[in-house]
Amino acid sequence: MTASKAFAAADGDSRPSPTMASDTVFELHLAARSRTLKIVRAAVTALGEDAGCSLKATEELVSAVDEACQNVIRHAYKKECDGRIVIKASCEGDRLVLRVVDFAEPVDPEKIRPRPLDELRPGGIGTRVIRACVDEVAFETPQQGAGNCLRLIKRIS
Amino acid sequence: MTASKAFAAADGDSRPSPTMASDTVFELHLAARSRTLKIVRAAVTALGEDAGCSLKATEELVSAVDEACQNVIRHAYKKECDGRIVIKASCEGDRLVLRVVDFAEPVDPEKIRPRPLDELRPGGIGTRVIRACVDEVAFETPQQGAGNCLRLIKRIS
Amino acid sequence: MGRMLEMRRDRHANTTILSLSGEVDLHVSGELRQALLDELSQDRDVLIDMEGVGYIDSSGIASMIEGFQRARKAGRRFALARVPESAMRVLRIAQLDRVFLLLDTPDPDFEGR
Amino acid sequence: MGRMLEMRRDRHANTTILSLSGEVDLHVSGELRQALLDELSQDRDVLIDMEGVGYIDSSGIASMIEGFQRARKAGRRFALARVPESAMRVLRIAQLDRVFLLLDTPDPDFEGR
Ligand SMILES: Nc1ncnc2c1ncn2[C@@H]1O[C@H](COP(=O)(O)OP(=O)(O)O)[C@@H](O)[C@H]1O
Ligand SMILES: Nc1ncnc2c1ncn2[C@@H]1O[C@H](COP(=O)(O)OP(=O)(O)O)[C@@H](O)[C@H]1O
Repeated sequence: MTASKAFAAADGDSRPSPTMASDTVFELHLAARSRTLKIVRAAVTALGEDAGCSLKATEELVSAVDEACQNVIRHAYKKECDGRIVIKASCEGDRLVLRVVDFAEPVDPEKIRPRPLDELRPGGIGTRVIRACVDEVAFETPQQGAGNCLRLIKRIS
Repeated sequence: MTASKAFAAADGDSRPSPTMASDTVFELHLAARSRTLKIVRAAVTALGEDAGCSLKATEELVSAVDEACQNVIRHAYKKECDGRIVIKASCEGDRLVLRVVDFAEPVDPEKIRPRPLDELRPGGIGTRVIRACVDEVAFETPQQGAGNCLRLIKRIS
Repeated sequence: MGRMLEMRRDRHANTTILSLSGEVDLHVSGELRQALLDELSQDRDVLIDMEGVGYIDSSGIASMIEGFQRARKAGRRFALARVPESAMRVLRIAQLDRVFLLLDTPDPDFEGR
Repeated sequence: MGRMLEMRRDRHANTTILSLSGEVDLHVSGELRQALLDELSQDRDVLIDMEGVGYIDSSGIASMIEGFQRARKAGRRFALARVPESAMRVLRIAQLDRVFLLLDTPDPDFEGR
Protein backbone atom coordinates (compact mmCIF):
# COMPACT_ATOMS: atom_id res chain seq x y z
CA MET A 1 0.00 0.00 0.00
CA THR A 2 1.39 3.36 -0.93
CA ALA A 3 0.50 5.15 2.29
CA SER A 4 2.35 2.70 4.49
CA LYS A 5 5.33 2.51 2.15
CA ALA A 6 5.60 6.27 2.28
CA PHE A 7 5.75 6.08 6.06
CA ALA A 8 8.34 3.32 6.01
CA ALA A 9 11.24 5.68 5.58
CA ALA A 10 10.36 7.22 8.92
CA ASP A 11 11.04 3.95 10.73
CA GLY A 12 14.30 5.09 12.25
CA ASP A 13 12.65 8.25 13.52
CA SER A 14 9.84 6.91 15.64
CA ARG A 15 10.59 8.10 19.13
CA PRO A 16 8.91 6.39 22.03
CA SER A 17 8.24 8.42 25.13
CA PRO A 18 10.99 7.89 27.75
CA THR A 19 8.47 6.71 30.34
CA MET A 20 5.70 4.13 30.41
CA ALA A 21 2.16 4.79 31.64
CA SER A 22 2.07 3.34 35.13
CA ASP A 23 -0.43 0.55 34.45
CA THR A 24 1.26 -0.53 31.21
CA VAL A 25 3.14 -3.78 31.63
CA PHE A 26 4.58 -4.01 28.15
CA GLU A 27 4.21 -3.02 24.54
CA LEU A 28 5.34 -5.55 22.00
CA HIS A 29 5.89 -4.46 18.40
CA LEU A 30 6.22 -7.09 15.72
CA ALA A 31 6.03 -7.55 11.98
CA ALA A 32 2.72 -9.05 10.87
CA ARG A 33 4.11 -12.51 10.15
CA SER A 34 3.05 -15.91 11.34
CA ARG A 35 6.59 -16.63 12.57
CA THR A 36 6.37 -14.02 15.28
CA LEU A 37 3.19 -15.38 16.89
CA LYS A 38 5.18 -17.60 19.23
CA ILE A 39 6.86 -14.51 20.65
CA VAL A 40 3.43 -13.01 21.32
CA ARG A 41 2.36 -16.19 23.10
CA ALA A 42 5.53 -16.30 25.20
CA ALA A 43 5.09 -12.70 26.37
CA VAL A 44 1.37 -13.07 27.12
CA THR A 45 1.99 -16.32 29.00
CA ALA A 46 4.56 -14.58 31.21
CA LEU A 47 2.10 -11.72 31.73
CA GLY A 48 -0.73 -14.03 32.80
CA GLU A 49 1.52 -15.95 35.19
CA ASP A 50 2.91 -12.78 36.66
CA ALA A 51 -0.56 -11.30 37.16
CA GLY A 52 -1.59 -14.40 39.11
CA CYS A 53 -3.96 -15.89 36.53
CA SER A 54 -4.72 -19.60 36.69
CA LEU A 55 -3.18 -21.79 33.98
CA LYS A 56 -6.60 -21.96 32.29
CA ALA A 57 -7.12 -18.19 32.32
CA THR A 58 -3.59 -17.65 31.02
CA GLU A 59 -4.11 -20.13 28.19
CA GLU A 60 -7.41 -18.47 27.27
CA LEU A 61 -5.80 -15.05 27.17
CA VAL A 62 -2.97 -16.39 25.01
CA SER A 63 -5.47 -17.94 22.57
CA ALA A 64 -7.47 -14.72 22.30
CA VAL A 65 -4.43 -12.52 21.64
CA ASP A 66 -2.92 -15.00 19.17
CA GLU A 67 -6.21 -15.20 17.21
CA ALA A 68 -6.52 -11.42 17.18
CA CYS A 69 -2.98 -11.14 15.77
CA GLN A 70 -3.74 -13.81 13.17
CA ASN A 71 -6.72 -11.83 11.97
CA VAL A 72 -4.55 -8.75 11.64
CA ILE A 73 -1.97 -10.76 9.66
CA ARG A 74 -4.49 -12.50 7.40
CA HIS A 75 -7.27 -9.98 7.00
CA ALA A 76 -6.19 -6.48 7.97
CA TYR A 77 -2.78 -6.52 6.28
CA LYS A 78 -3.57 -9.22 3.74
CA LYS A 79 -0.23 -9.91 2.03
CA GLU A 80 1.69 -6.94 3.42
CA CYS A 81 4.05 -8.74 5.76
CA ASP A 82 6.08 -5.78 6.95
CA GLY A 83 3.05 -4.17 8.59
CA ARG A 84 3.49 -3.54 12.30
CA ILE A 85 1.35 -5.08 15.04
CA VAL A 86 1.56 -3.57 18.51
CA ILE A 87 0.32 -5.46 21.54
CA LYS A 88 -0.18 -3.24 24.57
CA ALA A 89 -0.66 -5.02 27.85
CA SER A 90 -1.81 -3.31 31.00
CA CYS A 91 -3.01 -4.42 34.38
CA GLU A 92 -5.96 -2.38 35.60
CA GLY A 93 -7.05 -3.50 39.03
CA ASP A 94 -8.22 -7.11 38.73
CA ARG A 95 -8.29 -7.05 34.92
CA LEU A 96 -5.69 -7.54 32.25
CA VAL A 97 -6.31 -5.31 29.25
CA LEU A 98 -4.65 -6.26 25.96
CA ARG A 99 -4.86 -4.03 22.93
CA VAL A 100 -3.95 -5.35 19.50
CA VAL A 101 -3.15 -2.39 17.29
CA ASP A 102 -2.53 -2.38 13.56
CA PHE A 103 -1.82 0.31 10.96
CA ALA A 104 -3.96 -1.10 8.17
CA GLU A 105 -7.09 0.41 6.64
CA PRO A 106 -9.83 0.76 9.25
CA VAL A 107 -12.07 -2.32 9.14
CA ASP A 108 -15.85 -2.25 9.39
CA PRO A 109 -16.63 -4.20 12.57
CA GLU A 110 -19.95 -5.23 11.01
CA LYS A 111 -17.97 -7.27 8.48
CA ILE A 112 -16.31 -9.36 11.15
CA ARG A 113 -18.51 -12.38 11.53
CA PRO A 114 -17.73 -15.90 12.57
CA ARG A 115 -19.29 -18.54 10.36
CA PRO A 116 -22.40 -20.36 11.62
CA LEU A 117 -21.32 -23.42 13.60
CA ASP A 118 -23.62 -25.75 11.70
CA GLU A 119 -21.70 -25.11 8.51
CA LEU A 120 -18.78 -27.48 8.72
CA ARG A 121 -15.93 -25.92 6.80
CA PRO A 122 -12.43 -24.73 7.62
CA GLY A 123 -12.18 -21.12 8.80
CA GLY A 124 -14.42 -18.75 10.68
CA ILE A 125 -13.46 -19.99 14.15
CA GLY A 126 -10.96 -17.33 15.24
CA THR A 127 -13.42 -14.66 16.31
CA ARG A 128 -15.42 -17.28 18.26
CA VAL A 129 -12.28 -18.28 20.12
CA ILE A 130 -11.59 -14.66 20.98
CA ARG A 131 -15.11 -14.08 22.33
CA ALA A 132 -15.14 -17.29 24.32
CA CYS A 133 -11.72 -16.75 25.87
CA VAL A 134 -11.94 -13.21 27.23
CA ASP A 135 -14.56 -11.30 29.20
CA GLU A 136 -14.82 -8.35 26.85
CA VAL A 137 -13.78 -7.70 23.28
CA ALA A 138 -14.39 -4.48 21.34
CA PHE A 139 -12.84 -2.23 18.76
CA GLU A 140 -11.61 1.01 20.27
CA THR A 141 -10.90 4.27 18.50
CA PRO A 142 -7.23 3.88 17.60
CA GLN A 143 -4.59 6.48 18.43
CA GLN A 144 -3.83 8.90 15.66
CA GLY A 145 -1.81 7.20 12.97
CA ALA A 146 -2.99 3.70 13.79
CA GLY A 147 -5.57 1.76 11.80
CA ASN A 148 -7.44 -0.45 14.26
CA CYS A 149 -7.32 -1.24 17.94
CA LEU A 150 -9.00 -4.36 19.29
CA ARG A 151 -9.30 -4.30 23.08
CA LEU A 152 -9.48 -7.58 24.99
CA ILE A 153 -10.23 -7.66 28.70
CA LYS A 154 -9.64 -10.67 30.93
CA ARG A 155 -10.48 -10.77 34.61
CA ILE A 156 -7.62 -12.18 36.65
CA SER A 157 -8.85 -15.48 38.07
CA MET B 1 13.78 13.46 37.08
CA THR B 2 12.22 16.58 35.65
CA ALA B 3 13.19 15.99 32.05
CA SER B 4 11.54 12.61 31.89
CA LYS B 5 8.45 13.76 33.79
CA ALA B 6 8.04 16.56 31.29
CA PHE B 7 8.07 14.02 28.48
CA ALA B 8 5.61 11.76 30.23
CA ALA B 9 2.59 13.73 29.09
CA ALA B 10 3.56 12.91 25.53
CA ASP B 11 3.08 9.20 26.19
CA GLY B 12 -0.22 9.01 24.37
CA ASP B 13 1.32 10.75 21.41
CA SER B 14 4.23 8.51 20.59
CA ARG B 15 3.50 7.16 17.14
CA PRO B 16 5.32 4.11 15.96
CA SER B 17 5.93 3.75 12.27
CA PRO B 18 3.28 1.52 10.63
CA THR B 19 5.92 -0.85 9.32
CA MET B 20 8.84 -2.75 10.82
CA ALA B 21 12.34 -2.83 9.39
CA SER B 22 12.61 -6.16 7.61
CA ASP B 23 15.27 -7.71 9.86
CA THR B 24 13.57 -6.59 13.08
CA VAL B 25 11.88 -9.48 14.85
CA PHE B 26 10.40 -7.54 17.72
CA GLU B 27 10.62 -4.46 19.88
CA LEU B 28 9.59 -4.89 23.49
CA HIS B 29 8.90 -1.80 25.59
CA LEU B 30 8.66 -2.16 29.35
CA ALA B 31 8.79 -0.14 32.52
CA ALA B 32 12.17 -0.41 34.27
CA ARG B 33 10.96 -2.73 37.03
CA SER B 34 12.25 -6.06 38.24
CA ARG B 35 8.77 -7.61 37.82
CA THR B 36 8.90 -7.26 34.06
CA LEU B 37 12.18 -9.16 33.60
CA LYS B 38 10.38 -12.47 33.22
CA ILE B 39 8.56 -11.07 30.21
CA VAL B 40 11.91 -10.14 28.68
CA ARG B 41 13.20 -13.66 29.29
CA ALA B 42 10.08 -15.24 27.78
CA ALA B 43 10.34 -13.17 24.60
CA VAL B 44 14.09 -13.73 24.19
CA THR B 45 13.71 -17.46 24.80
CA ALA B 46 11.08 -17.65 22.03
CA LEU B 47 13.39 -15.62 19.78
CA GLY B 48 16.37 -17.93 20.35
CA GLU B 49 14.29 -21.05 19.76
CA ASP B 50 12.74 -19.60 16.64
CA ALA B 51 16.13 -18.59 15.25
CA GLY B 52 17.38 -22.14 15.69
CA CYS B 53 19.79 -21.52 18.59
CA SER B 54 20.76 -24.45 20.78
CA LEU B 55 19.30 -24.53 24.29
CA LYS B 56 22.68 -23.38 25.64
CA ALA B 57 22.97 -20.47 23.22
CA THR B 58 19.38 -19.43 23.95
CA GLU B 59 20.01 -19.54 27.71
CA GLU B 60 23.17 -17.48 27.31
CA LEU B 61 21.37 -14.86 25.25
CA VAL B 62 18.58 -14.71 27.83
CA SER B 63 21.10 -14.22 30.64
CA ALA B 64 22.90 -11.44 28.79
CA VAL B 65 19.73 -9.50 27.97
CA ASP B 66 18.32 -9.94 31.49
CA GLU B 67 21.56 -8.68 33.07
CA ALA B 68 21.66 -5.70 30.71
CA CYS B 69 18.08 -4.80 31.68
CA GLN B 70 18.93 -5.19 35.37
CA ASN B 71 21.76 -2.73 34.98
CA VAL B 72 19.41 -0.26 33.35
CA ILE B 73 16.91 -0.71 36.20
CA ARG B 74 19.46 -0.50 39.00
CA HIS B 75 22.10 1.87 37.67
CA ALA B 76 20.83 3.91 34.72
CA TYR B 77 17.40 4.76 36.11
CA LYS B 78 18.27 4.34 39.78
CA LYS B 79 14.95 4.65 41.61
CA GLU B 80 12.89 5.95 38.68
CA CYS B 81 10.69 2.96 38.06
CA ASP B 82 8.53 4.40 35.29
CA GLY B 83 11.51 4.78 32.95
CA ARG B 84 11.12 2.89 29.70
CA ILE B 85 13.38 0.09 28.50
CA VAL B 86 13.17 -0.95 24.86
CA ILE B 87 14.58 -4.26 23.67
CA LYS B 88 15.03 -4.43 19.92
CA ALA B 89 15.67 -7.85 18.49
CA SER B 90 16.79 -8.44 14.96
CA CYS B 91 18.11 -11.36 13.01
CA GLU B 92 20.98 -10.39 10.72
CA GLY B 93 22.19 -13.37 8.73
CA ASP B 94 23.59 -15.87 11.23
CA ARG B 95 23.56 -13.45 14.15
CA LEU B 96 20.93 -12.28 16.59
CA VAL B 97 21.36 -8.62 17.47
CA LEU B 98 19.70 -7.38 20.66
CA ARG B 99 19.69 -3.72 21.59
CA VAL B 100 18.81 -2.63 25.10
CA VAL B 101 17.79 1.01 24.96
CA ASP B 102 17.09 3.35 27.87
CA PHE B 103 16.16 7.02 28.19
CA ALA B 104 18.32 7.81 31.21
CA GLU B 105 21.33 10.13 31.37
CA PRO B 106 24.10 8.89 29.07
CA VAL B 107 26.51 6.71 31.04
CA ASP B 108 30.26 6.83 30.74
CA PRO B 109 31.21 3.35 29.50
CA GLU B 110 34.56 3.73 31.28
CA LYS B 111 32.66 3.63 34.57
CA ILE B 112 31.18 0.24 33.86
CA ARG B 113 33.57 -2.20 35.41
CA PRO B 114 33.02 -5.64 36.86
CA ARG B 115 34.69 -6.20 40.22
CA PRO B 116 37.90 -8.24 40.29
CA LEU B 117 37.05 -11.91 40.73
CA ASP B 118 39.46 -12.38 43.62
CA GLU B 119 37.44 -9.97 45.74
CA LEU B 120 34.65 -12.10 47.15
CA ARG B 121 31.68 -9.85 47.68
CA PRO B 122 28.13 -9.65 46.39
CA GLY B 123 27.70 -7.63 43.19
CA GLY B 124 29.83 -6.83 40.20
CA ILE B 125 29.01 -10.03 38.32
CA GLY B 126 26.38 -8.82 35.86
CA THR B 127 28.71 -7.29 33.28
CA ARG B 128 30.89 -10.42 33.38
CA VAL B 129 27.86 -12.54 32.64
CA ILE B 130 26.98 -10.33 29.68
CA ARG B 131 30.48 -10.54 28.21
CA ALA B 132 30.76 -14.28 28.70
CA CYS B 133 27.34 -15.02 27.23
CA VAL B 134 27.39 -13.14 23.93
CA ASP B 135 29.92 -12.75 21.14
CA GLU B 136 29.98 -8.97 21.09
CA VAL B 137 28.84 -6.25 23.47
CA ALA B 138 29.20 -2.53 22.92
CA PHE B 139 27.47 0.75 23.54
CA GLU B 140 26.10 2.23 20.34
CA THR B 141 25.17 5.83 19.65
CA PRO B 142 21.51 5.88 20.66
CA GLN B 143 18.74 7.23 18.44
CA GLN B 144 17.80 10.81 19.05
CA GLY B 145 15.82 11.08 22.25
CA ALA B 146 17.21 7.92 23.83
CA GLY B 147 19.86 7.81 26.54
CA ASN B 148 21.90 4.67 26.00
CA CYS B 149 21.89 1.72 23.65
CA LEU B 150 23.78 -1.45 24.53
CA ARG B 151 24.16 -3.78 21.57
CA LEU B 152 24.56 -7.50 22.16
CA ILE B 153 25.40 -9.87 19.31
CA LYS B 154 25.04 -13.63 19.49
CA ARG B 155 25.95 -15.98 16.70
CA ILE B 156 23.21 -18.53 16.06
CA SER B 157 24.67 -21.90 17.01
CA MET C 1 14.76 -22.29 11.73
CA GLY C 2 13.69 -23.61 15.09
CA ARG C 3 11.16 -26.38 14.63
CA MET C 4 7.98 -25.80 16.57
CA LEU C 5 5.88 -28.74 15.49
CA GLU C 6 7.14 -32.30 15.29
CA MET C 7 5.05 -34.81 13.34
CA ARG C 8 5.72 -38.52 13.54
CA ARG C 9 4.02 -40.84 11.08
CA ASP C 10 3.51 -44.48 12.08
CA ARG C 11 1.83 -46.78 9.61
CA HIS C 12 -0.16 -49.76 10.91
CA ALA C 13 -1.99 -51.79 8.25
CA ASN C 14 -4.46 -49.27 6.80
CA THR C 15 -4.16 -46.69 9.55
CA THR C 16 -1.64 -43.90 9.86
CA ILE C 17 -1.07 -42.56 13.33
CA LEU C 18 0.17 -39.00 13.09
CA SER C 19 1.68 -38.01 16.45
CA LEU C 20 2.01 -34.29 16.97
CA SER C 21 4.20 -32.62 19.49
CA GLY C 22 4.69 -28.91 19.97
CA GLU C 23 2.54 -25.99 18.98
CA VAL C 24 0.14 -25.96 16.04
CA ASP C 25 -0.22 -22.34 14.98
CA LEU C 26 -0.69 -20.29 11.84
CA HIS C 27 2.97 -20.76 10.96
CA VAL C 28 2.83 -24.54 10.77
CA SER C 29 -0.84 -25.47 10.31
CA GLY C 30 -0.32 -25.68 6.54
CA GLU C 31 2.18 -28.51 7.13
CA LEU C 32 -0.35 -30.37 9.24
CA ARG C 33 -2.99 -29.92 6.53
CA GLN C 34 -0.59 -31.27 3.91
CA ALA C 35 0.41 -34.26 6.03
CA LEU C 36 -3.25 -35.17 6.59
CA LEU C 37 -4.19 -34.84 2.93
CA ASP C 38 -1.12 -36.88 1.90
CA GLU C 39 -2.14 -39.83 4.05
CA LEU C 40 -5.78 -39.65 3.01
CA SER C 41 -4.87 -39.47 -0.66
CA GLN C 42 -3.13 -42.82 -0.16
CA ASP C 43 -6.40 -44.37 0.94
CA ARG C 44 -5.44 -44.65 4.57
CA ASP C 45 -7.41 -44.08 7.78
CA VAL C 46 -5.94 -41.35 9.95
CA LEU C 47 -5.64 -41.05 13.70
CA ILE C 48 -4.02 -37.92 15.11
CA ASP C 49 -2.35 -38.47 18.47
CA MET C 50 -2.57 -35.07 20.15
CA GLU C 51 -0.87 -35.95 23.44
CA GLY C 52 2.13 -33.71 22.83
CA VAL C 53 0.21 -30.66 21.62
CA GLY C 54 0.88 -27.71 23.91
CA TYR C 55 -1.11 -25.25 21.86
CA ILE C 56 -3.47 -25.29 18.90
CA ASP C 57 -5.16 -22.35 17.24
CA SER C 58 -8.09 -21.93 14.87
CA SER C 59 -5.87 -22.50 11.84
CA GLY C 60 -4.76 -25.88 13.24
CA ILE C 61 -8.40 -26.76 13.84
CA ALA C 62 -9.18 -25.69 10.27
CA SER C 63 -6.52 -28.12 8.99
CA MET C 64 -8.20 -30.90 10.94
CA ILE C 65 -11.62 -29.97 9.53
CA GLU C 66 -10.16 -30.29 6.06
CA GLY C 67 -8.75 -33.69 6.92
CA PHE C 68 -12.07 -34.77 8.40
CA GLN C 69 -14.00 -33.68 5.32
CA ARG C 70 -11.58 -35.30 2.91
CA ALA C 71 -11.77 -38.52 4.92
CA ARG C 72 -15.55 -38.49 4.84
CA LYS C 73 -15.62 -37.96 1.09
CA ALA C 74 -13.13 -40.80 0.57
CA GLY C 75 -14.91 -43.12 2.98
CA ARG C 76 -11.89 -43.27 5.33
CA ARG C 77 -11.94 -43.12 9.11
CA PHE C 78 -10.59 -40.07 10.92
CA ALA C 79 -10.11 -39.61 14.66
CA LEU C 80 -8.22 -37.69 17.32
CA ALA C 81 -6.70 -39.35 20.37
CA ARG C 82 -5.52 -38.03 23.73
CA VAL C 83 -6.64 -34.45 23.17
CA PRO C 84 -5.15 -32.25 25.93
CA GLU C 85 -7.48 -30.00 27.91
CA SER C 86 -6.29 -26.78 26.24
CA ALA C 87 -6.97 -28.18 22.76
CA MET C 88 -10.35 -29.56 23.94
CA ARG C 89 -11.30 -26.03 24.92
CA VAL C 90 -10.80 -24.83 21.34
CA LEU C 91 -12.65 -27.86 19.92
CA ARG C 92 -15.58 -27.17 22.24
CA ILE C 93 -15.72 -23.51 21.23
CA ALA C 94 -15.99 -24.62 17.61
CA GLN C 95 -18.48 -27.35 18.65
CA LEU C 96 -16.22 -29.90 17.01
CA ASP C 97 -16.14 -32.10 20.10
CA ARG C 98 -19.46 -33.41 18.75
CA VAL C 99 -18.19 -33.83 15.21
CA PHE C 100 -14.74 -35.42 15.53
CA LEU C 101 -14.31 -38.91 16.89
CA LEU C 102 -12.28 -38.51 20.09
CA LEU C 103 -10.37 -41.47 21.55
CA ASP C 104 -8.66 -42.03 24.86
CA THR C 105 -5.88 -44.14 23.37
CA PRO C 106 -4.14 -44.03 19.99
CA ASP C 107 -5.39 -47.46 18.92
CA PRO C 108 -4.86 -48.09 15.19
CA ASP C 109 -7.81 -50.51 15.17
CA PHE C 110 -10.28 -47.87 16.32
CA GLU C 111 -13.90 -48.27 15.39
CA GLY C 112 -14.74 -45.16 13.50
CA ARG C 113 -17.13 -43.19 11.47
CA MET D 1 0.97 -11.86 42.16
CA GLY D 2 2.17 -14.97 40.39
CA ARG D 3 4.86 -16.64 42.45
CA MET D 4 8.00 -17.26 40.53
CA LEU D 5 10.25 -18.75 43.19
CA GLU D 6 9.18 -21.45 45.61
CA MET D 7 11.38 -22.06 48.67
CA ARG D 8 10.90 -25.11 50.86
CA ARG D 9 12.70 -25.27 54.20
CA ASP D 10 13.45 -28.67 55.73
CA ARG D 11 15.23 -28.80 59.07
CA HIS D 12 17.41 -31.80 59.89
CA ALA D 13 19.30 -31.58 63.22
CA ASN D 14 21.59 -28.57 62.68
CA THR D 15 21.18 -28.33 58.93
CA THR D 16 18.51 -26.50 56.98
CA ILE D 17 17.94 -27.69 53.45
CA LEU D 18 16.49 -24.87 51.41
CA SER D 19 15.00 -26.30 48.22
CA LEU D 20 14.45 -23.78 45.48
CA SER D 21 12.23 -24.18 42.51
CA GLY D 22 11.54 -21.66 39.81
CA GLU D 23 13.49 -18.64 38.69
CA VAL D 24 15.83 -16.62 40.90
CA ASP D 25 15.94 -13.15 39.42
CA LEU D 26 16.23 -9.55 40.56
CA HIS D 27 12.58 -9.55 41.60
CA VAL D 28 12.94 -12.36 44.14
CA SER D 29 16.64 -12.57 45.01
CA GLY D 30 16.04 -10.39 48.10
CA GLU D 31 13.74 -13.09 49.48
CA LEU D 32 16.42 -15.72 48.94
CA ARG D 33 18.97 -13.53 50.71
CA GLN D 34 16.60 -13.05 53.65
CA ALA D 35 15.81 -16.75 53.91
CA LEU D 36 19.53 -17.60 53.97
CA LEU D 37 20.39 -14.98 56.59
CA ASP D 38 17.42 -16.09 58.74
CA GLU D 39 18.65 -19.67 58.91
CA LEU D 40 22.26 -18.67 59.52
CA SER D 41 21.26 -16.27 62.29
CA GLN D 42 19.73 -19.26 64.06
CA ASP D 43 23.10 -20.97 64.09
CA ARG D 44 22.25 -23.54 61.47
CA ASP D 45 24.23 -25.00 58.59
CA VAL D 46 22.67 -24.33 55.21
CA LEU D 47 22.42 -26.48 52.14
CA ILE D 48 20.66 -25.06 49.08
CA ASP D 49 19.09 -27.69 46.87
CA MET D 50 19.14 -26.11 43.42
CA GLU D 51 17.59 -28.96 41.46
CA GLY D 52 14.45 -27.01 40.57
CA VAL D 53 16.17 -23.79 39.54
CA GLY D 54 15.36 -23.01 35.92
CA TYR D 55 17.14 -19.68 35.91
CA ILE D 56 19.45 -17.71 38.19
CA ASP D 57 20.91 -14.28 37.58
CA SER D 58 23.76 -12.30 39.11
CA SER D 59 21.52 -10.95 41.87
CA GLY D 60 20.65 -14.50 42.93
CA ILE D 61 24.35 -15.35 42.93
CA ALA D 62 24.98 -12.23 45.03
CA SER D 63 22.44 -13.48 47.60
CA MET D 64 24.33 -16.75 47.81
CA ILE D 65 27.65 -14.94 48.24
CA GLU D 66 26.14 -13.08 51.18
CA GLY D 67 24.96 -16.34 52.68
CA PHE D 68 28.37 -17.92 52.14
CA GLN D 69 30.17 -15.03 53.81
CA ARG D 70 27.77 -14.90 56.74
CA ALA D 71 28.21 -18.66 57.22
CA ARG D 72 31.96 -18.38 57.16
CA LYS D 73 31.93 -15.61 59.75
CA ALA D 74 29.60 -17.60 61.99
CA GLY D 75 31.57 -20.83 61.57
CA ARG D 76 28.61 -22.56 59.90
CA ARG D 77 28.73 -24.85 56.89
CA PHE D 78 27.26 -23.71 53.57
CA ALA D 79 26.82 -25.72 50.39
CA LEU D 80 24.88 -26.03 47.14
CA ALA D 81 23.53 -29.33 45.86
CA ARG D 82 22.35 -30.49 42.44
CA VAL D 83 23.25 -27.31 40.60
CA PRO D 84 21.70 -27.44 37.09
CA GLU D 85 23.92 -26.80 34.11
CA SER D 86 22.52 -23.33 33.37
CA ALA D 87 23.22 -22.19 36.94
CA MET D 88 26.70 -23.78 36.85
CA ARG D 89 27.44 -21.63 33.83
CA VAL D 90 26.80 -18.48 35.85
CA LEU D 91 28.80 -19.80 38.83
CA ARG D 92 31.72 -20.58 36.53
CA ILE D 93 31.63 -17.11 35.01
CA ALA D 94 31.89 -15.64 38.51
CA GLN D 95 34.55 -18.28 39.38
CA LEU D 96 32.43 -19.35 42.31
CA ASP D 97 32.53 -22.99 41.31
CA ARG D 98 35.89 -22.99 43.11
CA VAL D 99 34.56 -21.14 46.16
CA PHE D 100 31.23 -22.76 46.98
CA LEU D 101 31.03 -26.35 48.15
CA LEU D 102 29.06 -28.18 45.44
CA LEU D 103 27.36 -31.49 46.23
CA ASP D 104 25.76 -34.10 44.03
CA THR D 105 23.07 -34.95 46.57
CA PRO D 106 21.25 -32.85 49.17
CA ASP D 107 22.67 -34.76 52.14
CA PRO D 108 22.11 -32.92 55.44
CA ASP D 109 25.19 -34.61 56.92
CA PHE D 110 27.52 -33.15 54.30
CA GLU D 111 31.16 -32.67 55.20
CA GLY D 112 31.76 -29.03 54.69
CA ARG D 113 33.88 -25.99 55.01
N1 LIG E 1 -8.72 -7.76 11.80
C1 LIG E 1 -9.59 -7.99 10.80
N2 LIG E 1 -9.63 -7.16 9.74
C2 LIG E 1 -10.49 -7.37 8.72
N3 LIG E 1 -11.37 -8.39 8.69
C3 LIG E 1 -11.40 -9.26 9.70
C4 LIG E 1 -10.50 -9.10 10.82
N4 LIG E 1 -10.77 -10.09 11.68
C5 LIG E 1 -11.75 -10.85 11.14
N5 LIG E 1 -12.14 -10.36 9.95
C6 LIG E 1 -13.22 -10.89 9.08
O1 LIG E 1 -14.07 -11.74 9.87
C7 LIG E 1 -14.09 -13.08 9.34
C8 LIG E 1 -14.16 -14.10 10.47
O2 LIG E 1 -12.91 -14.17 11.16
P1 LIG E 1 -12.49 -15.45 11.99
O3 LIG E 1 -13.65 -15.91 12.81
O4 LIG E 1 -11.27 -15.13 12.74
O5 LIG E 1 -12.25 -16.62 10.93
P2 LIG E 1 -11.23 -16.70 9.70
O6 LIG E 1 -10.16 -15.71 9.97
O7 LIG E 1 -10.77 -18.09 9.73
O8 LIG E 1 -12.06 -16.41 8.50
C9 LIG E 1 -12.85 -13.19 8.49
O9 LIG E 1 -12.98 -14.13 7.46
C10 LIG E 1 -12.69 -11.77 7.94
O10 LIG E 1 -13.51 -11.57 6.84
N1 LIG F 1 23.54 0.63 32.52
C1 LIG F 1 24.40 1.14 33.42
N2 LIG F 1 24.35 2.47 33.72
C2 LIG F 1 25.21 2.99 34.63
N3 LIG F 1 26.15 2.27 35.27
C3 LIG F 1 26.24 0.96 35.04
C4 LIG F 1 25.38 0.33 34.10
N4 LIG F 1 25.71 -0.97 34.05
C5 LIG F 1 26.71 -1.15 34.92
N5 LIG F 1 27.06 0.00 35.53
C6 LIG F 1 28.16 0.19 36.51
O1 LIG F 1 29.05 -0.93 36.42
C7 LIG F 1 29.16 -1.63 37.65
C8 LIG F 1 29.31 -3.11 37.45
O2 LIG F 1 28.10 -3.67 36.96
P1 LIG F 1 27.77 -5.22 37.16
O3 LIG F 1 28.96 -6.00 36.78
O4 LIG F 1 26.52 -5.49 36.39
O5 LIG F 1 27.56 -5.46 38.69
P2 LIG F 1 26.53 -4.80 39.74
O6 LIG F 1 25.41 -4.27 38.94
O7 LIG F 1 26.14 -5.93 40.61
O8 LIG F 1 27.31 -3.76 40.47
C9 LIG F 1 27.89 -1.24 38.41
O9 LIG F 1 28.06 -1.31 39.80
C10 LIG F 1 27.65 0.19 37.94
O10 LIG F 1 28.43 1.09 38.66
